Amino acid sequence: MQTEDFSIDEIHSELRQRAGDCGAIVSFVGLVREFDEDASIQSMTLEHYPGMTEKALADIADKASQRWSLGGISIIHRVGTLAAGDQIVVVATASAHRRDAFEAAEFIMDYLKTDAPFWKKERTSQGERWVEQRHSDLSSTERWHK
Amino acid sequence: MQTEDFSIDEIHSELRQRAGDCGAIVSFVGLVREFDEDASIQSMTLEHYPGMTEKALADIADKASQRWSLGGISIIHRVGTLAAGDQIVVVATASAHRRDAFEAAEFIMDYLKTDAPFWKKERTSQGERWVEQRHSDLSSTERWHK
Amino acid sequence: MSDQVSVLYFASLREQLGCDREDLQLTDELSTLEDVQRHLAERQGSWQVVFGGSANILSAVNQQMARADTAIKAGDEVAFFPPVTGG
Amino acid sequence: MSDQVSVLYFASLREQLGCDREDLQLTDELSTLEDVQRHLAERQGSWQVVFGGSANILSAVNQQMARADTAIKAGDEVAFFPPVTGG
Repeated sequence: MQTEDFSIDEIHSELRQRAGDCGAIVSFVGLVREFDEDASIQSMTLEHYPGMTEKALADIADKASQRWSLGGISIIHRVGTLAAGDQIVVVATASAHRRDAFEAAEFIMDYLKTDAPFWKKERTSQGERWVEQRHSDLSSTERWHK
Repeated sequence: MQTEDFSIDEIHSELRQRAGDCGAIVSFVGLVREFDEDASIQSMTLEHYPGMTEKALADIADKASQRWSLGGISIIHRVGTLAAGDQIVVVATASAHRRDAFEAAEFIMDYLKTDAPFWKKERTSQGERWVEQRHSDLSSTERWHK
Repeated sequence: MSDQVSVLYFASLREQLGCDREDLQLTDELSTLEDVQRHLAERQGSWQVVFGGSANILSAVNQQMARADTAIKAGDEVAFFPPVTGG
Repeated sequence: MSDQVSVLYFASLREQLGCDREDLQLTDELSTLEDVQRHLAERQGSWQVVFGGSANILSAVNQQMARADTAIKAGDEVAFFPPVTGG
Protein backbone atom coordinates (compact mmCIF):
# COMPACT_ATOMS: atom_id res chain seq x y z
CA MET A 1 0.00 0.00 0.00
CA GLN A 2 1.30 3.40 -0.87
CA THR A 3 -0.03 6.81 -1.89
CA GLU A 4 2.82 7.48 -4.37
CA ASP A 5 2.83 6.35 -7.98
CA PHE A 6 4.97 3.34 -8.99
CA SER A 7 7.30 2.64 -11.91
CA ILE A 8 6.71 -0.56 -13.82
CA ASP A 9 10.39 -0.53 -14.85
CA GLU A 10 11.51 -0.58 -11.22
CA ILE A 11 9.09 -3.37 -10.37
CA HIS A 12 10.42 -5.45 -13.24
CA SER A 13 14.07 -4.81 -12.31
CA GLU A 14 13.47 -5.63 -8.67
CA LEU A 15 11.59 -8.81 -9.58
CA ARG A 16 14.28 -9.91 -12.04
CA GLN A 17 16.96 -9.55 -9.37
CA ARG A 18 14.92 -11.31 -6.73
CA ALA A 19 13.38 -14.08 -8.82
CA GLY A 20 16.56 -15.77 -9.98
CA ASP A 21 16.52 -17.61 -13.29
CA CYS A 22 13.01 -16.92 -14.58
CA GLY A 23 12.33 -16.60 -18.28
CA ALA A 24 8.87 -15.02 -17.98
CA ILE A 25 7.49 -11.95 -16.24
CA VAL A 26 3.80 -11.08 -16.50
CA SER A 27 2.46 -7.83 -15.13
CA PHE A 28 -0.99 -6.38 -14.77
CA VAL A 29 -1.52 -2.64 -14.29
CA GLY A 30 -4.95 -1.25 -13.36
CA LEU A 31 -5.70 2.37 -14.24
CA VAL A 32 -8.39 4.84 -13.23
CA ARG A 33 -10.86 4.95 -16.14
CA GLU A 34 -11.94 8.31 -17.51
CA PHE A 35 -15.56 7.30 -17.86
CA ASP A 36 -17.76 5.01 -15.80
CA GLU A 37 -21.34 4.44 -16.91
CA ASP A 38 -21.33 7.64 -18.96
CA ALA A 39 -20.18 9.84 -16.09
CA SER A 40 -16.75 11.40 -16.52
CA ILE A 41 -14.49 10.71 -13.57
CA GLN A 42 -12.72 13.68 -12.02
CA SER A 43 -10.97 11.77 -9.28
CA MET A 44 -11.15 8.57 -7.28
CA THR A 45 -10.41 7.98 -3.62
CA LEU A 46 -9.27 4.58 -2.43
CA GLU A 47 -9.95 3.59 1.15
CA HIS A 48 -8.48 0.45 2.73
CA TYR A 49 -8.45 -1.40 6.06
CA PRO A 50 -4.92 -0.90 7.45
CA GLY A 51 -3.59 -4.18 8.75
CA MET A 52 -6.17 -6.42 7.16
CA THR A 53 -5.34 -5.31 3.61
CA GLU A 54 -1.68 -6.30 4.02
CA LYS A 55 -2.69 -9.67 5.42
CA ALA A 56 -5.22 -10.28 2.65
CA LEU A 57 -2.65 -9.52 -0.06
CA ALA A 58 0.00 -11.72 1.59
CA ASP A 59 -2.57 -14.48 1.83
CA ILE A 60 -3.47 -14.23 -1.86
CA ALA A 61 0.24 -14.24 -2.82
CA ASP A 62 0.75 -17.36 -0.67
CA LYS A 63 -2.13 -19.14 -2.37
CA ALA A 64 -0.64 -18.33 -5.78
CA SER A 65 2.82 -19.55 -4.70
CA GLN A 66 1.35 -22.86 -3.61
CA ARG A 67 -0.54 -23.34 -6.84
CA TRP A 68 2.11 -22.33 -9.40
CA SER A 69 5.87 -22.51 -9.63
CA LEU A 70 6.89 -18.87 -9.20
CA GLY A 71 10.24 -17.15 -8.74
CA GLY A 72 8.65 -14.03 -7.30
CA ILE A 73 5.52 -11.90 -6.90
CA SER A 74 5.15 -8.12 -6.57
CA ILE A 75 1.90 -6.42 -5.58
CA ILE A 76 1.58 -2.66 -5.14
CA HIS A 77 -1.81 -1.03 -4.57
CA ARG A 78 -2.21 2.69 -4.16
CA VAL A 79 -4.56 4.35 -1.66
CA GLY A 80 -5.71 7.95 -1.34
CA THR A 81 -6.93 10.22 -4.12
CA LEU A 82 -6.07 9.51 -7.76
CA ALA A 83 -6.91 11.21 -11.05
CA ALA A 84 -8.32 9.69 -14.25
CA GLY A 85 -5.58 7.77 -16.08
CA ASP A 86 -3.53 7.23 -12.90
CA GLN A 87 -2.11 3.82 -12.05
CA ILE A 88 -3.99 2.07 -9.21
CA VAL A 89 -2.44 -1.34 -8.90
CA VAL A 90 0.32 -3.51 -10.30
CA VAL A 91 0.66 -7.26 -9.92
CA ALA A 92 3.78 -8.86 -11.39
CA THR A 93 4.76 -12.55 -11.39
CA ALA A 94 8.00 -14.21 -12.45
CA SER A 95 8.31 -17.85 -13.46
CA ALA A 96 10.33 -20.24 -15.56
CA HIS A 97 7.10 -21.02 -17.45
CA ARG A 98 4.99 -18.35 -19.08
CA ARG A 99 1.71 -20.15 -18.42
CA ASP A 100 2.42 -20.19 -14.68
CA ALA A 101 3.24 -16.47 -14.71
CA PHE A 102 0.06 -15.64 -16.66
CA GLU A 103 -2.29 -17.74 -14.56
CA ALA A 104 -0.82 -16.62 -11.25
CA ALA A 105 -1.11 -12.92 -12.17
CA GLU A 106 -4.72 -13.35 -13.22
CA PHE A 107 -5.51 -15.40 -10.10
CA ILE A 108 -4.01 -12.71 -7.84
CA MET A 109 -5.99 -9.95 -9.56
CA ASP A 110 -9.22 -11.94 -9.36
CA TYR A 111 -8.81 -12.57 -5.64
CA LEU A 112 -7.64 -9.02 -4.98
CA LYS A 113 -10.92 -7.81 -6.51
CA THR A 114 -13.07 -9.90 -4.16
CA ASP A 115 -10.99 -10.54 -1.02
CA ALA A 116 -8.75 -7.52 -0.36
CA PRO A 117 -10.41 -4.71 1.66
CA PHE A 118 -10.22 -1.71 -0.70
CA TRP A 119 -13.12 0.57 -1.57
CA LYS A 120 -13.32 3.08 -4.39
CA LYS A 121 -15.25 6.32 -4.28
CA GLU A 122 -15.57 8.21 -7.55
CA ARG A 123 -15.93 11.96 -7.89
CA THR A 124 -17.78 12.37 -11.21
CA SER A 125 -19.51 15.11 -13.14
CA GLN A 126 -22.70 13.85 -11.43
CA GLY A 127 -21.37 13.92 -7.87
CA GLU A 128 -19.68 11.45 -5.57
CA ARG A 129 -20.51 7.77 -5.40
CA TRP A 130 -19.14 4.56 -3.97
CA VAL A 131 -18.28 2.06 -6.68
CA GLU A 132 -20.34 -1.14 -6.48
CA GLN A 133 -18.83 -4.59 -6.79
CA ARG A 134 -19.62 -6.23 -10.09
CA HIS A 135 -21.08 -9.69 -10.17
CA SER A 136 -18.52 -10.64 -12.83
CA ASP A 137 -15.76 -10.08 -10.25
CA LEU A 138 -17.27 -12.71 -7.97
CA SER A 139 -17.59 -15.23 -10.79
CA SER A 140 -13.99 -14.56 -11.88
CA THR A 141 -12.80 -15.63 -8.46
CA GLU A 142 -15.14 -18.60 -8.33
CA ARG A 143 -13.65 -20.19 -11.42
CA TRP A 144 -10.40 -20.80 -9.47
CA HIS A 145 -12.21 -22.86 -6.84
CA LYS A 146 -12.09 -26.04 -8.88
CA MET B 1 12.03 -6.30 -34.58
CA GLN B 2 15.00 -4.48 -33.19
CA THR B 3 18.47 -5.22 -31.90
CA GLU B 4 18.29 -2.62 -29.10
CA ASP B 5 16.82 -3.27 -25.67
CA PHE B 6 13.36 -1.89 -24.82
CA SER B 7 11.90 -0.11 -21.81
CA ILE B 8 8.73 -1.55 -20.36
CA ASP B 9 7.89 1.92 -18.97
CA GLU B 10 7.97 3.43 -22.46
CA ILE B 11 5.84 0.64 -23.88
CA HIS B 12 3.25 1.19 -21.15
CA SER B 13 3.23 4.98 -21.65
CA GLU B 14 2.89 4.68 -25.38
CA LEU B 15 0.11 2.10 -25.06
CA ARG B 16 -1.77 4.22 -22.49
CA GLN B 17 -1.71 7.21 -24.82
CA ARG B 18 -2.75 5.21 -27.84
CA ALA B 19 -5.33 2.93 -26.25
CA GLY B 20 -7.75 5.55 -24.97
CA ASP B 21 -9.86 4.76 -21.93
CA CYS B 22 -8.58 1.33 -20.94
CA GLY B 23 -8.48 0.26 -17.31
CA ALA B 24 -6.21 -2.76 -17.76
CA ILE B 25 -2.77 -3.30 -19.26
CA VAL B 26 -1.18 -6.75 -19.26
CA SER B 27 2.39 -7.26 -20.34
CA PHE B 28 4.56 -10.29 -20.86
CA VAL B 29 8.35 -10.03 -20.93
CA GLY B 30 10.50 -12.98 -22.00
CA LEU B 31 14.10 -13.09 -20.79
CA VAL B 32 17.17 -15.11 -21.74
CA ARG B 33 17.51 -17.84 -19.10
CA GLU B 34 20.86 -18.38 -17.42
CA PHE B 35 20.58 -22.14 -17.53
CA ASP B 36 19.03 -24.49 -20.04
CA GLU B 37 19.10 -28.22 -19.35
CA ASP B 38 22.00 -27.82 -16.93
CA ALA B 39 24.20 -25.93 -19.39
CA SER B 40 24.95 -22.34 -18.46
CA ILE B 41 24.11 -19.93 -21.26
CA GLN B 42 26.78 -17.44 -22.26
CA SER B 43 24.82 -15.79 -25.02
CA MET B 44 21.95 -16.35 -27.40
CA THR B 45 21.59 -15.32 -31.03
CA LEU B 46 18.15 -14.73 -32.50
CA GLU B 47 17.67 -15.16 -36.23
CA HIS B 48 14.49 -14.15 -38.03
CA TYR B 49 13.00 -14.09 -41.52
CA PRO B 50 12.89 -10.41 -42.52
CA GLY B 51 9.54 -9.58 -44.08
CA MET B 52 7.74 -12.72 -43.02
CA THR B 53 8.31 -12.11 -39.30
CA GLU B 54 6.64 -8.69 -39.47
CA LYS B 55 3.69 -10.17 -41.37
CA ALA B 56 3.34 -13.07 -38.95
CA LEU B 57 3.28 -10.75 -35.92
CA ALA B 58 0.77 -8.39 -37.57
CA ASP B 59 -1.37 -11.40 -38.40
CA ILE B 60 -1.31 -12.67 -34.81
CA ALA B 61 -2.18 -9.19 -33.50
CA ASP B 62 -5.09 -9.03 -35.96
CA LYS B 63 -6.40 -12.39 -34.77
CA ALA B 64 -6.27 -11.19 -31.16
CA SER B 65 -8.07 -7.94 -32.03
CA GLN B 66 -10.88 -9.87 -33.67
CA ARG B 67 -11.26 -12.19 -30.71
CA TRP B 68 -11.09 -9.73 -27.80
CA SER B 69 -12.05 -6.12 -27.23
CA LEU B 70 -8.67 -4.38 -27.10
CA GLY B 71 -7.65 -0.73 -27.03
CA GLY B 72 -4.14 -1.49 -28.22
CA ILE B 73 -1.39 -4.08 -28.67
CA SER B 74 2.40 -3.67 -28.58
CA ILE B 75 4.82 -6.37 -29.66
CA ILE B 76 8.59 -5.91 -29.68
CA HIS B 77 10.94 -8.81 -30.37
CA ARG B 78 14.69 -8.43 -30.35
CA VAL B 79 17.05 -10.09 -32.84
CA GLY B 80 20.83 -10.50 -32.85
CA THR B 81 23.00 -11.56 -29.95
CA LEU B 82 21.76 -11.28 -26.35
CA ALA B 83 23.27 -12.17 -22.98
CA ALA B 84 21.77 -14.23 -20.13
CA GLY B 85 19.15 -12.14 -18.30
CA ASP B 86 18.51 -9.86 -21.30
CA GLN B 87 14.99 -9.05 -22.42
CA ILE B 88 13.97 -10.89 -25.62
CA VAL B 89 10.33 -10.01 -26.20
CA VAL B 90 7.52 -7.91 -24.80
CA VAL B 91 3.84 -8.28 -25.59
CA ALA B 92 1.49 -5.72 -24.03
CA THR B 93 -2.28 -5.49 -24.38
CA ALA B 94 -4.69 -2.77 -23.22
CA SER B 95 -8.39 -3.30 -22.63
CA ALA B 96 -11.35 -2.06 -20.64
CA HIS B 97 -11.63 -5.58 -19.18
CA ARG B 98 -8.77 -7.32 -17.46
CA ARG B 99 -9.77 -10.79 -18.65
CA ASP B 100 -9.58 -9.65 -22.29
CA ALA B 101 -6.13 -8.12 -21.72
CA PHE B 102 -4.85 -11.30 -20.01
CA GLU B 103 -6.23 -13.73 -22.56
CA ALA B 104 -5.10 -11.69 -25.56
CA ALA B 105 -1.53 -11.35 -24.24
CA GLU B 106 -1.31 -15.08 -23.60
CA PHE B 107 -2.84 -15.88 -27.01
CA ILE B 108 -0.31 -13.63 -28.76
CA MET B 109 2.62 -15.23 -26.91
CA ASP B 110 1.37 -18.73 -27.67
CA TYR B 111 1.03 -18.01 -31.38
CA LEU B 112 4.32 -16.10 -31.49
CA LYS B 113 6.02 -19.25 -30.14
CA THR B 114 4.65 -21.47 -32.91
CA ASP B 115 3.92 -19.19 -35.89
CA ALA B 116 6.47 -16.34 -35.96
CA PRO B 117 9.73 -17.17 -37.75
CA PHE B 118 12.38 -16.68 -35.07
CA TRP B 119 15.11 -19.16 -34.18
CA LYS B 120 17.33 -19.20 -31.11
CA LYS B 121 20.89 -20.44 -31.02
CA GLU B 122 22.47 -20.77 -27.60
CA ARG B 123 26.17 -20.45 -26.84
CA THR B 124 26.63 -22.53 -23.68
CA SER B 125 29.45 -23.91 -21.62
CA GLN B 126 29.05 -27.04 -23.76
CA GLY B 127 29.22 -25.34 -27.14
CA GLU B 128 26.68 -23.90 -29.56
CA ARG B 129 23.28 -25.42 -30.25
CA TRP B 130 20.01 -24.53 -31.91
CA VAL B 131 17.13 -24.50 -29.45
CA GLU B 132 14.46 -27.11 -30.23
CA GLN B 133 10.76 -26.34 -30.20
CA ARG B 134 8.99 -27.83 -27.21
CA HIS B 135 5.92 -29.93 -27.69
CA SER B 136 4.20 -27.93 -24.94
CA ASP B 137 4.43 -24.84 -27.17
CA LEU B 138 2.42 -26.57 -29.88
CA SER B 139 -0.25 -27.70 -27.43
CA SER B 140 -0.45 -24.19 -25.93
CA THR B 141 -1.39 -22.83 -29.33
CA GLU B 142 -3.78 -25.68 -30.04
CA ARG B 143 -5.96 -24.90 -27.05
CA TRP B 144 -7.03 -21.62 -28.73
CA HIS B 145 -8.41 -23.50 -31.74
CA LYS B 146 -11.72 -24.22 -30.09
CA MET C 1 -8.35 -6.94 29.59
CA SER C 2 -11.93 -5.71 29.69
CA ASP C 3 -14.87 -7.59 28.20
CA GLN C 4 -14.93 -5.42 25.14
CA VAL C 5 -14.46 -5.78 21.39
CA SER C 6 -13.48 -3.01 18.99
CA VAL C 7 -15.87 -2.59 16.08
CA LEU C 8 -14.68 -0.88 12.88
CA TYR C 9 -16.79 0.44 9.99
CA PHE C 10 -15.47 1.19 6.51
CA ALA C 11 -16.37 3.00 3.31
CA SER C 12 -20.08 3.58 2.63
CA LEU C 13 -21.01 1.97 5.98
CA ARG C 14 -18.72 4.37 7.83
CA GLU C 15 -20.35 7.30 6.04
CA GLN C 16 -23.93 6.11 6.54
CA LEU C 17 -23.37 5.42 10.23
CA GLY C 18 -21.23 8.50 10.84
CA CYS C 19 -18.92 6.27 12.89
CA ASP C 20 -15.57 4.66 12.07
CA ARG C 21 -14.97 2.69 15.28
CA GLU C 22 -16.42 2.05 18.72
CA ASP C 23 -15.93 -0.28 21.67
CA LEU C 24 -18.72 -2.69 22.46
CA GLN C 25 -19.29 -4.40 25.81
CA LEU C 26 -19.67 -8.18 25.43
CA THR C 27 -22.62 -9.84 27.17
CA ASP C 28 -24.01 -13.36 27.21
CA GLU C 29 -26.24 -12.38 24.29
CA LEU C 30 -23.27 -11.08 22.30
CA SER C 31 -21.08 -14.03 21.47
CA THR C 32 -21.09 -14.29 17.65
CA LEU C 33 -20.82 -11.85 14.73
CA GLU C 34 -24.51 -12.41 14.08
CA ASP C 35 -25.33 -11.31 17.62
CA VAL C 36 -23.34 -8.11 17.17
CA GLN C 37 -25.10 -7.39 13.91
CA ARG C 38 -28.53 -7.95 15.52
CA HIS C 39 -27.53 -5.71 18.43
CA LEU C 40 -26.49 -2.89 16.07
CA ALA C 41 -29.74 -3.23 14.09
CA GLU C 42 -31.68 -2.48 17.28
CA ARG C 43 -30.27 1.02 17.34
CA GLN C 44 -32.20 3.91 15.82
CA GLY C 45 -31.86 5.60 12.43
CA SER C 46 -29.20 4.57 9.98
CA TRP C 47 -28.07 1.66 12.19
CA GLN C 48 -31.40 -0.02 11.71
CA VAL C 49 -31.31 0.71 7.97
CA VAL C 50 -27.79 -0.64 7.51
CA PHE C 51 -27.86 -3.70 9.76
CA GLY C 52 -31.56 -4.53 9.70
CA GLY C 53 -31.93 -4.34 5.92
CA SER C 54 -31.01 -6.56 3.04
CA ALA C 55 -27.70 -4.89 2.17
CA ASN C 56 -24.82 -7.23 1.56
CA ILE C 57 -22.44 -6.57 4.46
CA LEU C 58 -19.10 -8.33 4.80
CA SER C 59 -17.47 -8.86 8.16
CA ALA C 60 -14.04 -9.68 9.56
CA VAL C 61 -12.78 -10.82 12.94
CA ASN C 62 -9.18 -9.98 13.76
CA GLN C 63 -8.58 -8.87 10.18
CA GLN C 64 -9.74 -12.11 8.59
CA MET C 65 -12.94 -12.41 6.62
CA ALA C 66 -15.48 -14.17 8.87
CA ARG C 67 -18.95 -15.66 8.52
CA ALA C 68 -21.94 -14.62 10.63
CA ASP C 69 -21.67 -17.61 12.99
CA THR C 70 -18.07 -16.83 13.94
CA ALA C 71 -17.62 -16.64 17.72
CA ILE C 72 -16.12 -13.49 19.20
CA LYS C 73 -14.30 -13.00 22.47
CA ALA C 74 -13.01 -10.11 24.51
CA GLY C 75 -10.21 -8.18 22.82
CA ASP C 76 -11.23 -9.14 19.27
CA GLU C 77 -11.23 -6.62 16.46
CA VAL C 78 -14.50 -6.86 14.54
CA ALA C 79 -15.14 -5.03 11.26
CA PHE C 80 -18.12 -4.45 8.98
CA PHE C 81 -17.86 -3.19 5.41
CA PRO C 82 -19.48 -3.33 1.98
CA PRO C 83 -18.23 -5.70 -0.77
CA VAL C 84 -14.73 -4.66 -1.79
CA THR C 85 -13.94 -2.77 -5.00
CA GLY C 86 -10.16 -2.45 -5.22
CA GLY C 87 -7.85 -3.29 -8.12
CA MET D 1 9.83 -12.32 -65.35
CA SER D 2 11.82 -15.51 -65.65
CA ASP D 3 10.46 -18.97 -64.72
CA GLN D 4 12.28 -18.97 -61.43
CA VAL D 5 11.47 -19.02 -57.73
CA SER D 6 13.74 -17.80 -54.95
CA VAL D 7 14.33 -20.40 -52.25
CA LEU D 8 15.45 -19.28 -48.78
CA TYR D 9 16.86 -21.40 -45.95
CA PHE D 10 16.99 -20.39 -42.30
CA ALA D 11 18.62 -21.28 -38.99
CA SER D 12 19.88 -24.88 -38.61
CA LEU D 13 18.82 -25.69 -42.21
CA ARG D 14 20.88 -22.79 -43.55
CA GLU D 15 23.89 -24.01 -41.57
CA GLN D 16 23.52 -27.68 -42.54
CA LEU D 17 23.11 -26.83 -46.21
CA GLY D 18 25.71 -24.07 -46.24
CA CYS D 19 23.27 -22.02 -48.29
CA ASP D 20 20.94 -19.16 -47.39
CA ARG D 21 19.22 -18.59 -50.74
CA GLU D 22 19.23 -19.70 -54.35
CA ASP D 23 17.16 -19.34 -57.49
CA LEU D 24 15.44 -22.42 -58.82
CA GLN D 25 14.21 -22.93 -62.39
CA LEU D 26 10.58 -24.08 -62.50
CA THR D 27 9.74 -27.07 -64.70
CA ASP D 28 6.61 -29.11 -65.28
CA GLU D 29 7.73 -31.41 -62.49
CA LEU D 30 8.20 -28.51 -60.08
CA SER D 31 4.77 -27.06 -59.42
CA THR D 32 4.17 -27.55 -55.68
CA LEU D 33 6.19 -27.15 -52.48
CA GLU D 34 6.34 -30.93 -52.25
CA ASP D 35 7.92 -31.12 -55.70
CA VAL D 36 10.59 -28.62 -54.68
CA GLN D 37 11.33 -30.57 -51.51
CA ARG D 38 11.65 -33.82 -53.50
CA HIS D 39 13.92 -32.09 -56.01
CA LEU D 40 16.22 -30.80 -53.25
CA ALA D 41 16.34 -34.26 -51.62
CA GLU D 42 17.79 -35.64 -54.88
CA ARG D 43 20.92 -33.59 -54.40
CA GLN D 44 23.97 -35.10 -52.72
CA GLY D 45 25.23 -34.84 -49.14
CA SER D 46 23.42 -32.71 -46.59
CA TRP D 47 20.59 -31.91 -49.01
CA GLN D 48 19.58 -35.55 -49.07
CA VAL D 49 19.90 -35.75 -45.27
CA VAL D 50 17.82 -32.62 -44.65
CA PHE D 51 15.08 -33.03 -47.24
CA GLY D 52 15.03 -36.80 -47.64
CA GLY D 53 14.92 -37.58 -43.92
CA SER D 54 12.27 -37.45 -41.25
CA ALA D 55 13.16 -34.00 -39.90
CA ASN D 56 10.22 -31.70 -39.31
CA ILE D 57 10.67 -28.91 -41.87
CA LEU D 58 8.30 -25.96 -42.10
CA SER D 59 7.78 -24.07 -45.33
CA ALA D 60 6.43 -20.74 -46.49
CA VAL D 61 5.38 -19.33 -49.85
CA ASN D 62 5.54 -15.56 -50.23
CA GLN D 63 6.15 -15.18 -46.51
CA GLN D 64 3.07 -17.13 -45.44
CA MET D 65 3.24 -20.54 -43.79
CA ALA D 66 2.26 -23.07 -46.47
CA ARG D 67 1.47 -26.78 -46.64
CA ALA D 68 3.30 -29.26 -48.85
CA ASP D 69 0.57 -29.31 -51.51
CA THR D 70 0.71 -25.53 -52.04
CA ALA D 71 1.17 -24.61 -55.72
CA ILE D 72 4.07 -22.36 -56.65
CA LYS D 73 4.50 -20.12 -59.64
CA ALA D 74 7.27 -18.07 -61.20
CA GLY D 75 8.39 -15.16 -59.03
CA ASP D 76 7.31 -16.77 -55.74
CA GLU D 77 9.50 -16.61 -52.65
CA VAL D 78 9.75 -20.07 -51.11
CA ALA D 79 11.34 -20.71 -47.70
CA PHE D 80 12.29 -23.78 -45.68
CA PHE D 81 13.12 -23.69 -41.97
CA PRO D 82 12.97 -25.70 -38.75
CA PRO D 83 10.14 -25.28 -36.19
CA VAL D 84 10.33 -21.78 -34.77
CA THR D 85 11.71 -21.02 -31.31
CA GLY D 86 11.21 -17.29 -30.66
CA GLY D 87 9.63 -15.56 -27.72
